[in-house]
Formats: sequence, structure tokens, C-alpha cells
Amino acid sequence: MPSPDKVTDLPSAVATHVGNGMTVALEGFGHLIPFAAGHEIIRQGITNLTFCRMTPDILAEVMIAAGCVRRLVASFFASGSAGSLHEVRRRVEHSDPAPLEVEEYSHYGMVCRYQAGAAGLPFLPLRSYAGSDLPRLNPMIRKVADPYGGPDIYVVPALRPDVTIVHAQRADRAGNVQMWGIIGAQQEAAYAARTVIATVEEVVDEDVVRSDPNRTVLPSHAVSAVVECRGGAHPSYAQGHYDRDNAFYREWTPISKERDAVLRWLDEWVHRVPDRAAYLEKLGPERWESVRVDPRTSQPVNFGRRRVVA
Amino acid sequence: MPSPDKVTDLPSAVATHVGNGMTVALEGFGHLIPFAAGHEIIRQGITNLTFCRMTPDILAEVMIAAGCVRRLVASFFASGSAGSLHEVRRRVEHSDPAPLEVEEYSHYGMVCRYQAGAAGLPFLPLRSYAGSDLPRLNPMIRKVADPYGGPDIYVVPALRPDVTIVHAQRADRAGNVQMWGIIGAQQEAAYAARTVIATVEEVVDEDVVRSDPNRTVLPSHAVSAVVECRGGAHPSYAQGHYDRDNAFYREWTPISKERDAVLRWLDEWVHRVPDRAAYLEKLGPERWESVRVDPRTSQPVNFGRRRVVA
Amino acid sequence: MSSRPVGGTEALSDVAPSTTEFLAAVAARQLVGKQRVFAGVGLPTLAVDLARRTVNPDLELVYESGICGAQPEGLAEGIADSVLVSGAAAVLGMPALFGYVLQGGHIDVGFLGAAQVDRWGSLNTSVIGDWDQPRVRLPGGGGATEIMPNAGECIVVLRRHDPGALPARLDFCTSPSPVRAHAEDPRMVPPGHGVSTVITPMAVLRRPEKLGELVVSEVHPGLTVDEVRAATGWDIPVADDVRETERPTVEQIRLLREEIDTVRLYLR
Amino acid sequence: MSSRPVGGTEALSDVAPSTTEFLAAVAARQLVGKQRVFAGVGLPTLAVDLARRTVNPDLELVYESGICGAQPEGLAEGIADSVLVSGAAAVLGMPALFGYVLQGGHIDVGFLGAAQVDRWGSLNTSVIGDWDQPRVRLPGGGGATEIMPNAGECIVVLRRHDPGALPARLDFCTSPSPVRAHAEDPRMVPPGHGVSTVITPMAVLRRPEKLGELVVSEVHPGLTVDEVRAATGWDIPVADDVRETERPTVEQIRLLREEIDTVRLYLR
Repeated sequence: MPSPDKVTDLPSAVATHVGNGMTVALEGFGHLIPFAAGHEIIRQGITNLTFCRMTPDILAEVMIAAGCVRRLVASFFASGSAGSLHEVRRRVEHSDPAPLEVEEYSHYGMVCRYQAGAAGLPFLPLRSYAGSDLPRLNPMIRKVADPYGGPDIYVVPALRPDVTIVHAQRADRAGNVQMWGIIGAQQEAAYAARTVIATVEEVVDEDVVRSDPNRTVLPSHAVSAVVECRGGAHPSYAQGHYDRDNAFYREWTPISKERDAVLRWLDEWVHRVPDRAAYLEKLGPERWESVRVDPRTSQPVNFGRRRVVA
Repeated sequence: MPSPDKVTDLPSAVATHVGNGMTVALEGFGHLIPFAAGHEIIRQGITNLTFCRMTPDILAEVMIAAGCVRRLVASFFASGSAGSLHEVRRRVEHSDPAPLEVEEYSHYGMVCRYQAGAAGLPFLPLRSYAGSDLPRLNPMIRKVADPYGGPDIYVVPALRPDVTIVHAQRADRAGNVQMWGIIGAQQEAAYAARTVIATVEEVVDEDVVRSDPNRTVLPSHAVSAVVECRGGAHPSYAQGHYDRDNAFYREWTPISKERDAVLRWLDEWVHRVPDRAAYLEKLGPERWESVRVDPRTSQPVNFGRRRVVA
Repeated sequence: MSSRPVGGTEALSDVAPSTTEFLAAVAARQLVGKQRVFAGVGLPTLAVDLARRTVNPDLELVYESGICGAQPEGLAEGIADSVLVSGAAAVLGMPALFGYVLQGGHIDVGFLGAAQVDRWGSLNTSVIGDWDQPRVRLPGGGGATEIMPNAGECIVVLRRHDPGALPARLDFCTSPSPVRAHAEDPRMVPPGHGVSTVITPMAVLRRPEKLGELVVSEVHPGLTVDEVRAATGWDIPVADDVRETERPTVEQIRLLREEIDTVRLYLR
Repeated sequence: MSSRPVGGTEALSDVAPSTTEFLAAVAARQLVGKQRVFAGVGLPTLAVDLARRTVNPDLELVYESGICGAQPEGLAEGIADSVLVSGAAAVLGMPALFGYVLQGGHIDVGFLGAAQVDRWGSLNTSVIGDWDQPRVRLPGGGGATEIMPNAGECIVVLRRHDPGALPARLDFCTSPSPVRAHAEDPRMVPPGHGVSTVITPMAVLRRPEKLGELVVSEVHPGLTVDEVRAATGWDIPVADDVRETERPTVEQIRLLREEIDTVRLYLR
């Protein structure tokens, strides 16, 4: 059964689908963070993005520092689990070198926004925010009356990115994307978007994907472009492929503290690096060895095959 | 790590958790239908149930015929994909031998009801019902105003069964339940319930489950009792274990047409059969051979193991 | 599966098609150029299989059971058949399938059946007679209530063409046309077109306007426009370019009989 | 993992615990009899690990990243660490984790951090200073805004005890106490208790009533009730049965240093 081949390279995928002023979501909750795609957006000099990401982190820092982002829509602003995002802080606290618009929700608020966007709904309700200051500062968090007689309940509006970019372990050429380990809200963020780019560790034969259809997080109809991009989540990780580069995260904090250091880093690791292969080469085999993981494979399950009746 | 052992037998699980007058959901969308559990409910003479099942089918017919059910909450009333449910029809069309209350939604309406129940929400919105006669007949389908200025939208109320029963391919003794193939709305129906019984083809070692945590549909905290019950979905199927017994479905139609025939069938196949093992024995090895499937296994994925730093 | 091209022009000769075969062949032709179809069981199963072997090898089959991109090795006996799962591209839970795939707008065509279709393409699949004490209790809305507003368009296949199946007024509206949604609230008109095509044993009816009504578009060989109109429960308009329905080709019939439904599960 | 019982009574002698060790040991003791804990990174990681090795080997660890029933082979450097995934009982997507597990009421205890805690146990994790031009921009709500109303109870660990961290008035309320929800609308009071316990470097504060305020419950060895009250930003009441905080045992400190955090990731 032939299917349209969606495999392309990252510069083409970004050039085709990401433009100035768009609303762009790059998701991945501490896992499978699409760093390579973010770097390509920087290299292409795309600006004025409304950048959606539940957990802005080093990826958000570099994209903001590079001037790609006008507005940040997010729910937790920290590097890794707790470290400060100094580039974000400079802009928010001192408008240095420029202000940054921030639209803030909680994690589940963002998840519900993506869910509503994915399901073509105007909003979804959630049991948060009663008594919080967040709704006062974010007028998009509203309340509806419960038609079944219960108390009012807060709702958040659908989020519909122009483009969502995710990284995954594998996809076939048609764009059926499989991931495992922490899958976060990627399915929702992708279905919420008009266009989806999936970077993957491996493009695999469709037989691999079809041997385990329950593993598919994004069916091909939800995906516009597939890019094979080994190591595309570094310095975050890809479960079973390579581990998080914790040393990188620790090294980032002093860089983050000085804007000039961030810009130097961008020059060295993004602008002067044509693609992820070159980035990994620059990183070097020793560093890569430090994040290698040993095998621990899932036990296969049987999907069965109907026997031909003689 | 010791965990509470939730493995029990089916009579104990049903006797402990299912009582007269309860709201009980038995879910499984054409796959993994918990027939064995339904038969046990019949054997225990439980009555006055509000029986929730998106697709009432032969399972609903036999439970209704046996006098277990007062009210049916559902979205598609047919045997398999299209055959009439004559026991349901007799009651609805002629109150023969007694009336049956029916509360009717669409499929997604039921899914949203379970989702709302699972998530502790009073209701969820969906883009159905505008112009339909269903809301006029079912006062639980209501509308809310969109606080973002869009048109009104229909909502359905949370459904919170006292007990949800599902069948799955496997679980560990702690109650981590894994299924594959069609997974329907079982996760939602289970999380919506106060109590969950999972019947499974196999109780497996926790290492099997933990080798593939993304396969877990119900973590142990959502499950009260685990029952090993091979063949527990017959005449429906368990992907990779045995196929649907299509002959059984075809044989059912003439039985369904006469209440006496249904009662005779109940006597022979439910009341006089102590448990599923006896049922399968009565079914016979030849019949079982007719639903056997050949292997077609998933390709394993690597979850990785962190290397010990020397 | 084979996808060898059909010799689409040779006339049908000695192999007289059954009504089912005729309907399946007509239905398959509606799928030219479509990407994703929400397929039901029975006649739609034959139609999508035939379409994939003839006019549209890339057609993606999606089932309300959660299966996307099915590549069945055998004929499915239902929308939840294990043969649709083995080798599929994806199996999603129902919240994702109904919420993200269908309500999210990814389905081009939904195939629906119905007991009654009215002039606006609203469907009754719930009851014949009164709701409280129906003469016939039908299966109900199922997924059709969602497919109708959310699929790009819906194709209805009817096995009868008479004023009972095509009445002036439905006994019950299970799956409303956008016309009825508009009547409830003009702002609640759904994204989908609603019913675009009704295929009956007598004719092909089409509804070109989203808020318009059905017209007689094609009349099956051997029947007249007047016969079709007389068998319809309202005064149905006739398209300016009404024509005779294209007959199934020999190759289409051969595929249905010799490759698709060799066990005569649906071909009767 | 080892779950050998702790010799819980011997006095701590020559191994002086650090503040982190002390807080972790106090926090671990709060987990007696609890089933499922929503664990954060840092001190909570030490606390839940210590609890599983001592007072509660069956404690189920749930992370907002979707992981249930983690059995890490190493110390996790974050709530999304791959070691939490490998060998876990389940990994769920975030809609299921936040919707069904947390909002559905399956979490007994949530561990939270905060920049500021007020007398009702409301938390600020958003900004110090004004929202529009904050002096310090903090990480924000994250999952805490959901954990607060939906977990059975919340335990807050603070690394400071002074009127800045425990102010009379929050600069911003990110995660409200049920008291604040009640003030907005008495019908919107959430299912969870809110903050039950605040563990600081000086004391253990408890909030026994869901709509009540924090009281000084335990004072760490070497400190007085008056010192604790003076370091608190409001006139905090003192429990009738206030007592000295139990010291970590030698075995608890040994476990923390020699088995749990051998690389001194969090023990500083």
C-alpha cells in the first residue's frame, strides 16, 4: 500500500512550515525535547513567534535569546526541574534587552488547552484556579456555570498552534510516529496544530510500526513532515537511545547568567553548526559515550494473525 | 518491592464489589468484552443494576434476560455490528416481560461521560447534538454558554459507576493491567468508577509489565481486584489470544428471537456452568481451535538502563 | 493487497450484479480523491476495499473502534475485527479517535446507514414509531451522531428506496443535517457538510449545498426519474444534469466476488 | 531496593546531619501509612526514597511526567528522569495523569516547594514583587496549582524560615489554600485538604483544619517556640501539644549518605 512519503530534511521542514509571527508549540516534557528543530528555527532567523511550551527551559532560553520569540505561553519556567532561566528573567524583570510577553497557565491548564485545540472544542473545564491569582492576571482563564447545578468551574480556551514540533524515537516514511517512555502532551499538542513536524531518531520500515499499532502516538494523518534527526533531543534524552546530558544542564547555568555568554554559545553551537550531525560531531564521541544507555527491552506482545480457513 | 496482592477468583470479586441496585459498567468495544464477569453477575442473582455499556450486545441481552438490569445507559444497541437485540426490543417495544429504562447517548457522548467521571469533572463539552432529537428525550444532555464568545455547546454529565469491569490480556498481581489492540474507553470507564475489577487472560510476573510501562492502561491504584480468567472474553476476542467466535454471534440471533430460548441458553451456559473453565470445557476443544490465532508479535523497543558510573 | 488498475471501461456482460454489488461499486466511486474514510461494516466494507483496489489505493481506513490505517489480511466482520488491528498503522483509544481524529476534522468521508433519511439528509437510526413505545427499536446513534457533524461529508447507503426509508418527516432525528443544526441555532452549524450523497437501490441522490436539500442526481439503469420520485416520500427535485448511474465494470464485480468477499459474507 | 527496618531509636551521635538531611528525614516520617505520593525533585526525592527504605516500603511514587509506580535503579535527577521510566509500572500521558490520577483523586500526598507560604497554606511560586515588573520571576504554577486542590494533602518543604518565606501576605497566590477557594466561592472548595504540613529549617508547622491556619507543631532541637514565632511573618499560633522535632536516626542518615544519594546530588 503506497503512502505519501513525508520524509524531508530539517531545513526544508522548518522553511516550509514555520514562518514569522506564527504560533509554534515545541513540546516534550523533560523527554524528547525537540532541540534540533529549535536550533534550526534560530538558524533560519524566524521572528515574532508566539512560542508555546509547558516547560520553557534551555530550549526556550536559546530561542528567546536569539530573538525568535515575542510571546511565551507556558506553565513552568525553569531549566530542568528548578534552575532559573536567566534570559527569561532578564526580559521579564528588566526588559533587558527587550520585554517578553508571557501568558501563563498551570500544567493541566496547558494540557487542557491542547486537548481542546485537538478536539475542536472552544474550551475545557478543570478543577484548578479557585482562589488563585492566576485568573486575575490571565483573562483567558474564565468560569462557566455548571448546568447540572454544581458550583461554577474554571475553563481554559483551546490552543491551536500553527505548527507543533515534536521529537520521537521512530516513525515510518508515511508519518506514523511512535514514542515510548514519557509521552507528555505531545499527542494533544500535535493534534491541536494545523501542521506537525516530527523529528525522529530513526525512520523505520512501516512493518516495524505496524507490528505494534498501539505504540503509535501520532498516526500519519496528523503529521506533515518527518525528519530523521539522530540525537535531535540532546541535551534532553530519548528513552532507550541516549540519556539526559546532565552535565550540559549544569554547564548552562553560568552561561545563562550573562547574555553575552548566551550569544557566544548560540554563535558557536547553533549559527556555526549547519545541522545536528555536525552538532553531534562537535560534541564529540566521548561526550556522547557519557549519555549512552545499556539495553533493557520490552517483552513483545502477540497481535495475532487470523488463520486462513482451508 | 512488595505490593498488595489483588488476585482473587471471579465469584469473590463479584460478591465483594457488585451489589443489587448498583451502577455497573462493563466495557470493551467489540474487543475484550467481559463476558465471564457478566455471567458471574447473573449466577449471583444480582438485580436492579443500572447497566452502562456503550454497545449493549449479547452480554447486555443475557444480563437483561436474566433479570439483572433495571436501567440501560448506552449509545448503540445491536448485536455485534448490526444484528437486533431482541431481548432489548421485546422490553422496549412491548414491555415484555417487563419494561426497561433506557438512557441514551451517542458514542462520544458516552466516552465524554466516562472521561468527565474519571477526571472528577461535572461535565464535558462535545460538538454533537445540535439539531438532534436526543437532547429533547434525554434531559441530561444540556448546553452551556461559551465564555469566549462562541456559540453555545452541548455538554454531557459525568458518569461515575460504582463498579467498572474490564477484561484485558494481562495484569500483574498488584493490578497493573495491560491491554493491546482495541482499547476503547476502558481506561476512562475504569477511572470513572469507585471500584474496578479486571479479569485477564494471564496474571504475569511484574517484570513482564514493568518491561513495557507504556502498555499499562490501568495502573494498580485504579484496580481493586484482578481475576485470571482465560477465555473470559468469549464469544468476543482477545487480540493475540483468540479470535472472535463469529459462529456464536450468528447462532445467537435465532436464540435471541424467543425469550424461552434465551432462558434455556442461560440455564445451560450460565446457571449450570460454575465458572469460565467449565464453560470452555463445555464449548469443547474443536470450537476453541476454530478461534485460535497464529502469532504475529510486536517488535520490542528499548527502554534503556542507566549505566553505573564507575 | 493488490492494487492493479481496473480496466474501467469494458461493459458488464453476463455477470449480472446483485443489488449489493451494484451499491458497493457505486459507493466505491464516490471515494475518488478522498484521503480518509470512516468506514462502517457491511456494504461500506466492500466499498472501501473496492475503492482501494481500483480508484484510490492510498485511501486511509479509520474505524470508530480506534483503528487508523488498517491493512486487513482478510475481510473484516465488523469495525472491531482483529484483522483490522493486526498490521494497522495505529490503534487509538476512543477519546483520541472521536475527539482528535473525528471532531478534530481529520475525516473526509463517513459512511453511514440509516432507517430513514429526510430531504435535508438528517438520519433516523433510533426508533420507528414513538420514542416512548416504539414500533421498532433501532440501534441508535452510535458514532453516526458524531460522524455527521464532523466528517467532511457523509455518504449514506440505503437498501430500500421507498417513502418509509425516505419519508417526508423522520420519526426521530438521531443524526441531524446541518440544516437542522442551523434551525436550532445558526451559530451551531457544524464544520462538516452533512450528507452529500445517498445511494439507494434506485438512484444516487446528492445534496450539493450544505444547507440545501437532496436532489436526484443519477438514476440506475432501467429506471426512470418519475419512478424514483414516486418512491420518495417528498417531492424531491431533480438535478439539471441528471443521468444514468454508471454500471459496475466486469472487473469491479470480479474483484468483489473473487478477491474481496470470497466467502460471501456481505455479498448476498 | 532494600527495605530493611530501621533501628529507629538509637540516638544520633557523631554524624551531625545537614539541614537537607534533617529536612529529608522529617519529611520521610510524614509518609507513614500513605499509599501514593506525588513526588517532586530534590528534597522530596530523598524523602520518598528514605520513606520507602524505612517506614513505608509499599509507597507508590507518581510523577507529573506520567510515571506511576517507579522503581528507579538510580537516583533521579528530575521528575522526568529516564531511570524513573525504566521498570515503572505505568507511564501515562499527561491528560490521564493530571485528569484521571490527580484530579480523579488517587494521590494521597503531594510534595510542594514554594518561595512563600502564608498562614492558610497558600503558596507563591510565581513572582517576588509586582507581577508586571517582578523583582524575581519564579518558575510559576506548573503542576502545583493542580496538586494543591486535588491531592489528599500537601507537604511543603522550605529551605528558609523567615518572614520573607512565611509572609503575612503573599506577593502572588499561585496555588491557593482551600481557605482562599472558599473565599472566592464556598461551593468551589476543592476535595483536597490543601497544605497539611510545612517543614522548615526551624520547625514543623501543621494545619489540622481544612479551612484553618498553620500552627507551630514541632520545634527543631536547639530552638525555642519564641524563635520560631519571631521568624514567622505573622502571629502564628502554637499547638497545645507542641514538642521537639524527632532527630534523624543514625540509620536514616546512613541510608541517605551511603545508599540513596551516594553522589551527593541533593545532599549538600
